[in-house]
Amino acid sequence: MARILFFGKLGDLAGGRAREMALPADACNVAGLIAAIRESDVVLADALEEISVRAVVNEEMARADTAITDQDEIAFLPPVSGG
Amino acid sequence: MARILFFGKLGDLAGGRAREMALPADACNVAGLIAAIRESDVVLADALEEISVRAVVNEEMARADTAITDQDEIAFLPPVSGG
Amino acid sequence: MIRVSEEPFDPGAELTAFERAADGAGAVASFTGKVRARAASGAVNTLYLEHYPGLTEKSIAAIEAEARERWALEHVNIIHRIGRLNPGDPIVMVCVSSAHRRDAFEAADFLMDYLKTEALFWKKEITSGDEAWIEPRDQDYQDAARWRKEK
Amino acid sequence: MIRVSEEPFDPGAELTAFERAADGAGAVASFTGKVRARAASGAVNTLYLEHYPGLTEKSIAAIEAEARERWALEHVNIIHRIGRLNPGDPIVMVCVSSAHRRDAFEAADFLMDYLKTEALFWKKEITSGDEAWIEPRDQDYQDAARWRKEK
Repeated sequence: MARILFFGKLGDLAGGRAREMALPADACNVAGLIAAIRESDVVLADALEEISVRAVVNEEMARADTAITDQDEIAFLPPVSGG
Repeated sequence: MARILFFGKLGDLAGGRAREMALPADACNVAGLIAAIRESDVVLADALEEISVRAVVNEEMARADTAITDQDEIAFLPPVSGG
Repeated sequence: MIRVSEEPFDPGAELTAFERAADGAGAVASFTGKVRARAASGAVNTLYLEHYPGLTEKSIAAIEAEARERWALEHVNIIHRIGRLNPGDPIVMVCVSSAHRRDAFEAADFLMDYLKTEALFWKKEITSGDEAWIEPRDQDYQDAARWRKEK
Repeated sequence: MIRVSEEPFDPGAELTAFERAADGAGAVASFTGKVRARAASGAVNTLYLEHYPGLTEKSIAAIEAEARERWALEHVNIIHRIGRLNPGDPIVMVCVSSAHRRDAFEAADFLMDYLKTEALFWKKEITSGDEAWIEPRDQDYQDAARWRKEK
């Protein structure tokens, strides 16, 4: 099971900060994961594709074509606001 | 008696921070005071005339021609170094 | 020292501890950011701060490393609250020591600008009956951009 | 609050007191300057600081007034030691609170630059067997001059 993390407003949209998810066979990269999420939640998938949202795989910055597997932690980060 | 104050290195040169002094009749301004001091202490008078030394009369910035009397407090301030 | 914690902290006590550790430095600059009593909407303001455990600390360490490349620093402490905060609570504190004061001032200023725009925190403003995730203001991005132009 | 005193002070305790007074401010910046352990000559360094009672406090009040004209400040504390100081002793501390952080940072920076070059203090450096009155470094005058150009 891949572990998917949603931060900030994305967590509210996803109904939770973390989700365990068996990746479908065709969800072999970040774009594929978002496509899989889109099948059940169009609003969340749209939010994940916003230009300001960054994807992180195993704590490294990722892109749409970054490969992922069921062993990975994939996080989606909206714009930060510390301090 | 006028009260003369010497700060920083000027106090060391004058041999004390403060001096009570009856002003001579012709010492009616700051330049006259320095001239009177010069009669007994050329080194101190030279130091008081350095361009970087500011004169203050009764806590107000003064110039060479600022008038003074026996009731006044005259202070000589070398460059400051706080902080 | 980087500390991300739900525990409230006391800026004065933190400065005391920092000064003890930074013994010998000529200059110590500190900055504390606190929860404002009122949100932009005017209502009483509480905050909820979320972070990404592990990666948030790494993002702060990267900011500190960049500051140390730019200025001659001795000690650096960065403390950041997470979780639920009340009006007046300190959110963030940076303490920087250096031999000369320009380094400490500029580094503290830089650290705060980057903590606002680069560190991995997400902040929700909670007022009576409403809540909203906050994004950096344009001013925050402009503040951070100053450092790219200057050096 | 302006305090010129022979009494040693504790920066952490001063920040605690300041934060209590500055309750409600979003931003607090502080700076502490301390006696370096070694003078330029390399010898152990103690300092003797002299002031002009009354006029020194006025000169600091004028610096604070200028800062308040330039930035939107809430509370300002300026503490300056006089008399004999030992290595590691805090000499000067400024604390500034404001609604937004740029005001607090810039005002603290400005206050320090002007305290170095405009406030009425005279500082003697005492090392084993030698003593010398210190004048501001060129860098100090350049730091203070920045504020005349910028605004």
